[in-house]
Amino acid sequence: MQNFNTTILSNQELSPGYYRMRILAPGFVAAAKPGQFVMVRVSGGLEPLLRRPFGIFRTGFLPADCDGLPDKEYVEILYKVVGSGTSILKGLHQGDGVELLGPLGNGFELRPAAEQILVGGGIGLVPLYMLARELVKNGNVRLLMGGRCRDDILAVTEFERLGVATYVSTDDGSLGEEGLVTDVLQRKLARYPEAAVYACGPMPMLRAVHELCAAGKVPLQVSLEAFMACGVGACLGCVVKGAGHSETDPHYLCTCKEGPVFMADQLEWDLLEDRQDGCGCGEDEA
Amino acid sequence: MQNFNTTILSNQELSPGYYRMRILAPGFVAAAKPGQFVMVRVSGGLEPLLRRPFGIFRTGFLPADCDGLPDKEYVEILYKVVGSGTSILKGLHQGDGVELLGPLGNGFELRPAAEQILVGGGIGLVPLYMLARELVKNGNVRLLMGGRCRDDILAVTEFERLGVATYVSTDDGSLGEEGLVTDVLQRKLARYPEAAVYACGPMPMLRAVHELCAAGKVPLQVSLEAFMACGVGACLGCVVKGAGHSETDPHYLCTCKEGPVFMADQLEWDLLEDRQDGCGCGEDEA
Amino acid sequence: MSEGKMNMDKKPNLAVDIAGLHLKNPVMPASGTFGYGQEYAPFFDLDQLGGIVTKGLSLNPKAGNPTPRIAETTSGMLNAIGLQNVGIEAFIRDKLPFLRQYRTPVIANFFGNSLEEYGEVARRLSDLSEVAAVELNISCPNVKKGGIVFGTDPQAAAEVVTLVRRHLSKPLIVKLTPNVTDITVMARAVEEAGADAICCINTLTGMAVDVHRRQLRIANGTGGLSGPAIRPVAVRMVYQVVQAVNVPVIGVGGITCAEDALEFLIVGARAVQVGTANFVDPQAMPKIVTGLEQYCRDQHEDDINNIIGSLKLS
Amino acid sequence: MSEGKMNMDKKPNLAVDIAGLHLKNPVMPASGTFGYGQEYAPFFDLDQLGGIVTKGLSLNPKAGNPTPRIAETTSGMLNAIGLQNVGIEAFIRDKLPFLRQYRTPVIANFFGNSLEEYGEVARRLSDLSEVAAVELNISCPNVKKGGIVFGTDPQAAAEVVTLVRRHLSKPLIVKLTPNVTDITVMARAVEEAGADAICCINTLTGMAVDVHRRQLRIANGTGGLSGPAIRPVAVRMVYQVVQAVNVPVIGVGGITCAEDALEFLIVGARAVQVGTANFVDPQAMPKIVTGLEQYCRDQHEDDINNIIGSLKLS
Ligand SMILES: Cc1cc2nc3c(=O)[nH]c(=O)nc-3n(C[C@H](O)[C@H](O)[C@H](O)COP(=O)(O)OP(=O)(O)OC[C@H]3O[C@@H](n4cnc5c(N)ncnc54)[C@H](O)[C@@H]3O)c2cc1C
Ligand SMILES: Cc1cc2nc3c(=O)[nH]c(=O)nc-3n(C[C@H](O)[C@H](O)[C@H](O)COP(=O)(O)OP(=O)(O)OC[C@H]3O[C@@H](n4cnc5c(N)ncnc54)[C@H](O)[C@@H]3O)c2cc1C
Ligand SMILES: Cc1cc2nc3c(=O)[nH]c(=O)nc-3n(C[C@H](O)[C@H](O)[C@H](O)COP(=O)(O)O)c2cc1C
Ligand SMILES: Cc1cc2nc3c(=O)[nH]c(=O)nc-3n(C[C@H](O)[C@H](O)[C@H](O)COP(=O)(O)O)c2cc1C
Ligand code: FES
Ligand code: FES
Repeated sequence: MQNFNTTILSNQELSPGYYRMRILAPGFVAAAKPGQFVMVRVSGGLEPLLRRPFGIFRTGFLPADCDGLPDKEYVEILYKVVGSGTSILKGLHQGDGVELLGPLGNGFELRPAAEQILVGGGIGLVPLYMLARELVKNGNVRLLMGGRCRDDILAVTEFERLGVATYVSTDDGSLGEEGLVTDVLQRKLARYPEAAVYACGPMPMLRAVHELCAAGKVPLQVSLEAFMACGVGACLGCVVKGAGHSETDPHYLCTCKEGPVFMADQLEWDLLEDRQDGCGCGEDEA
Repeated sequence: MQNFNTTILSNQELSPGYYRMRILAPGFVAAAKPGQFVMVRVSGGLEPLLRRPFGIFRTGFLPADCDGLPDKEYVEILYKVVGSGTSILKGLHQGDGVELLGPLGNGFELRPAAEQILVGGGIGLVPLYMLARELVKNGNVRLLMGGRCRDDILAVTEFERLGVATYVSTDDGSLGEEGLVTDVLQRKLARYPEAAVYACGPMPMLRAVHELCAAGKVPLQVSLEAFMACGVGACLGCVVKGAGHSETDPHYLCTCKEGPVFMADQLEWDLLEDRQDGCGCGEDEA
Repeated sequence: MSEGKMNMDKKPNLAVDIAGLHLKNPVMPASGTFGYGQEYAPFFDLDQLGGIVTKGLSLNPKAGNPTPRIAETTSGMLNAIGLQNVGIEAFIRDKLPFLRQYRTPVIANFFGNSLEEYGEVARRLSDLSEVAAVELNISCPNVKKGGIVFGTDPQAAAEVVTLVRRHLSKPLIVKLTPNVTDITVMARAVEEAGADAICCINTLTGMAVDVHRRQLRIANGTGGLSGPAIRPVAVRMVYQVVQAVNVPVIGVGGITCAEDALEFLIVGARAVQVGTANFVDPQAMPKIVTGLEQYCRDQHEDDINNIIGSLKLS
Repeated sequence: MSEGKMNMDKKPNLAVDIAGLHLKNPVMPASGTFGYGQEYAPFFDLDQLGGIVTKGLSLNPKAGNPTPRIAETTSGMLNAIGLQNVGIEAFIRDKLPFLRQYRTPVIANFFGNSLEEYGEVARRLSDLSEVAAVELNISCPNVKKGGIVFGTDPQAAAEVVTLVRRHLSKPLIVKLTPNVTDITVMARAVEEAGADAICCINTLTGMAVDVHRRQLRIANGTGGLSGPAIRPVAVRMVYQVVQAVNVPVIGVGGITCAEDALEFLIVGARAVQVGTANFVDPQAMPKIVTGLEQYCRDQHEDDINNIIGSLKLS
């Protein structure tokens, strides 16, 4: 965990409204675990004030500029432009400075399982790539990737290159199968009842995934989002309702520190709010 | 007077810390008078909040992109990087959007005189160029240009190209004569007692110019600065003390609307403050 | 969908009524940030506004405070103009004739340096057919005598409102200061004393230091903080006042765009005023009017009055 | 140049004394924005700080408010954490041992849900050798029972301070809310009741609306506004309190950099606290310490104490 005052290596539009930014981050490759995130300061000024949280899509090395120097480590984020912060972010260029805090939070627990099923909804795909990179070492990995339309389907080829089997679905059928990603999951779970599932996406999707997994007694890990101020467990602004939470006996978990990845049974699903706890994509549905 | 939602045509460093920005502004050439200014919004966001006032250095035409279209009108500002707003400004590029309000304020009154003497201190040179362009049509124009060091001496060649005789002085002698611009003025006034003087620069300089002109009974117009919020006479934030002002019988003039150019005898010189009323360059002396 | 939901072909209704005033839309300038109207006339047709609120008037011309009078702060500004104004005579002679050409109601903001003066200005304004309503500023933090006491003490506020009410045959809007422990106490006091509407908030008292010179950045010492920085405080107080009184409330404080204005309308303000944002963008107000219309369409509402006070409590 | 003016080779002195506490510099975190210290330890050596102020403690653990608890506003943020904390037992067991490794004084911020609880927490904190001083929060706007009354009523505030004072054998800092008409009344009341120092300001009460959903953006309804947006209000109140009392004053509110901190020191604060800025830049505080040192050099002062209260009145 470190605060980097660093440089943007590239910033490109992936599909309409989605960008991929590569940022120089020495030491990040060894430090970052699948499912962790970073807090990015999108402007050197005070407006917008707070850093924005983004999942780590992947880390990697670039060849050094000269022989003899170590390779350059980078971290990559994928982001969807939704508001003021991400609008500023998309306007930044190679060589611009940026402040980056991370890697933050816990990551996915790599569960041994014959079949590993990753479920990504839109930008919720982000934390699954590094996870897939690890999981392919020890078994079959499938990615079920859903979105509203084809623009929301990102980086699938990169998963395929890892040897992941991918299944794309869109609400409008503009890419892959027409329908919900959870319909695909239902079929896969029927076929691979011994699977372990890892999911990230809008809350309605996560809720459906949880119900399917709970019904099938399949272990599920989910990565949540929450409004965050500090990202390090200091402000207590980002909590979600933990299992057993009730109004009279509240039980909160800190998304940035105890999450963003939770075992499904750590959470009080009936009380999770679509408004905050899902991934940003759910926002638009209101 | 118009609010332009327009485009930057170029933005270049002139000398260390000084920039020249050319901004597309249809209709500006006919509208702008020597001595007027513009309010520039340096960021589309809310921080910094207020627009920044800048003198109009010059207006002009660029050839249109295609035959048959009218030429493109532009306005040019020269600015010194002193704080948050001007730091953002210097980072803008050709093609970036910018909001521009103007032309604002009154301008110089073109006094018929055999000898026209313009006195500029540092960035205070700005409003004098369009003035010189007018005055050369009817007489001898001399520019006395002073600065702390050679970096503060701007655009003198452009005045020479108009046919203006120029006299450069710097405090450290790094360019032109070593000494104060007011020493030069004193000599010139001794030689041309019938001159009219026009000055813009830091308050200590303006005060000295005023004293010389008053002693020689030479008509003087000065261009002042003040902290401004609206630039159009609505907020009453930018006032300066007018002639006859006293604490018991206050008399304020609005710099943006009744100025920024004043006849020297409109002002209560003893009560003008170095802190606010001079041009920005004086600031550093504190 | 309720009956109020809209037919997409129709222009949504933006008109609101405040204390007998009919405004074609709920957007007006905040006093002191729009001069006497003329200053902004080059930038848009003033008839696009719901109302025109003029700079605070006193009986006699007032020269205002020493300089510097303004300072920029983070997403805000401090001002201590000291209520400089031309006085009621010059207002009638030099400013009103210009405003007469518009069909938009003129709301004259005013204050007094004494109780008597408050009454006298009210009486003079009452006679003017061009003035549709008056806005009584009991809350100016920059005038050292008078104002400050009326604005933070419910009894004093009630007294001045009662007096003004007696001299006035027009709708009376009373403008409150946020620099109080409980704004609902003030709101109820002025409502009982006869206010037809309440406008809040005026500026928060603030201070800024030039650390290089170790001097205050405003000659007056303190100044009034305005601009987007204060919006959350303003929204909270407007919400509280709406709950506390029955008269309509006009929301002011940090509005820069339609979304900002909607925060106030949704918590129950019947209209809004835009202050500092006029300096940032002289066309801020017509843009807000357009934005409100678009919002109504997006929300499938054919009347802004359905938006007002429509906050869902979860 | 006075005798205090500096020899350029010497490091300027940044140490200040507050109510018997010796701080190596005047910079500390604001309670609730720095957890219990450990959260920020990866980013810099906590011994670079003048003091470490911990999250507000109550007798028993407190779960805090429903979500959403925070919302960003223009150059500020709203929070309604609801004083979630681990309670005094877990603080002693799990948090203090970590802090023991530093030489920096620990200041424990606390509150009670009743008068008795205030006394009880004070008594418990009094026993802890690792706690150098306590900071009494009578001003939390987010706890609906208790707090709000103590914070805005001088009698109630005096009562709780008197009680706490009786149970305490350590320096007592009392933290004030800005949501009052006259903060000097509160300051004098707590000074008389035995406060050794005053800390101000806590957050301004605010509200924000999600206009698309027409819901409040904070589940609690209102939240506390913090960050650079509120700095002018904080500087003004610190200035007023410094004039009104004899005990040292700690300035808080919107500090993001050394210049911001200097505004408070120049108007007379003996130390400063940095809150929201820690979220914006986890290294904000060590940068401020360095910046203060540089400022002393630039101003040719060899002691920060010469800067404190050095405002020139023109
Ligand atoms: C752990 C975590 C990982 C995330 N990973 C990604 C990712 O990989 N790619 C991606 O595109 N987005 C991701 N998000 C969501 C992303 O943080 C928001 O979309 C972004 O902050 C919106 O900023 P904005 O200024 O553009 O939007 P605005 O709506 O203007 O933001 C306003 C405020 O709301 C907050 N906010 C808005 N939406 C969200 C949200 N869904 N979650 C948290 N805070 C929000 C912002 O931080 C800000 O404080 C992640 C969020 C979290 C918590
Ligand atoms: C009529 C007029 C004409 C001007 N012409 C020029 C010009 O041609 N070239 C040029 O470089 N500068 C000019 N200035 C000064 C210029 O406006 C300031 O240097 C600039 O606003 C500083 O902004 P900043 O954000 O970089 O500095 P900051 O110090 O960060 O600004 C803080 C605040 O102070 C105000 N401010 C700071 N200095 C001044 C100043 N001297 N005058 C007015 N407001 C100030 C800013 O507008 C802002 O509100 C002119 C000022 C006026 C009033
Ligand atoms: C420069 C300036 C002058 C003001 N003058 C007055 C005034 O004369 N009378 C008044 O009632 N309010 C006055 N105000 C307060 C505004 O009307 C408004 O209440 C306040 O600025 C908050 O709104 P804003 O954040 O949109 O600016 C003034 C504000 C500013 C910035
Ligand atoms: C997330 C958060 C939690 C806070 N918790 C406390 C608290 O527990 N006790 C307290 O006295 N103040 C608390 N505060 C108030 C701060 O200590 C500080 O007074 C306020 O935020 C203003 O300073 P700032 O603008 O630098 O943040 C909290 C503030 C924030 C933002
Ligand atoms: S974001 Fe601050 S505790 Fe999680
Ligand atoms: S800047 Fe507003 S009146 Fe001059």
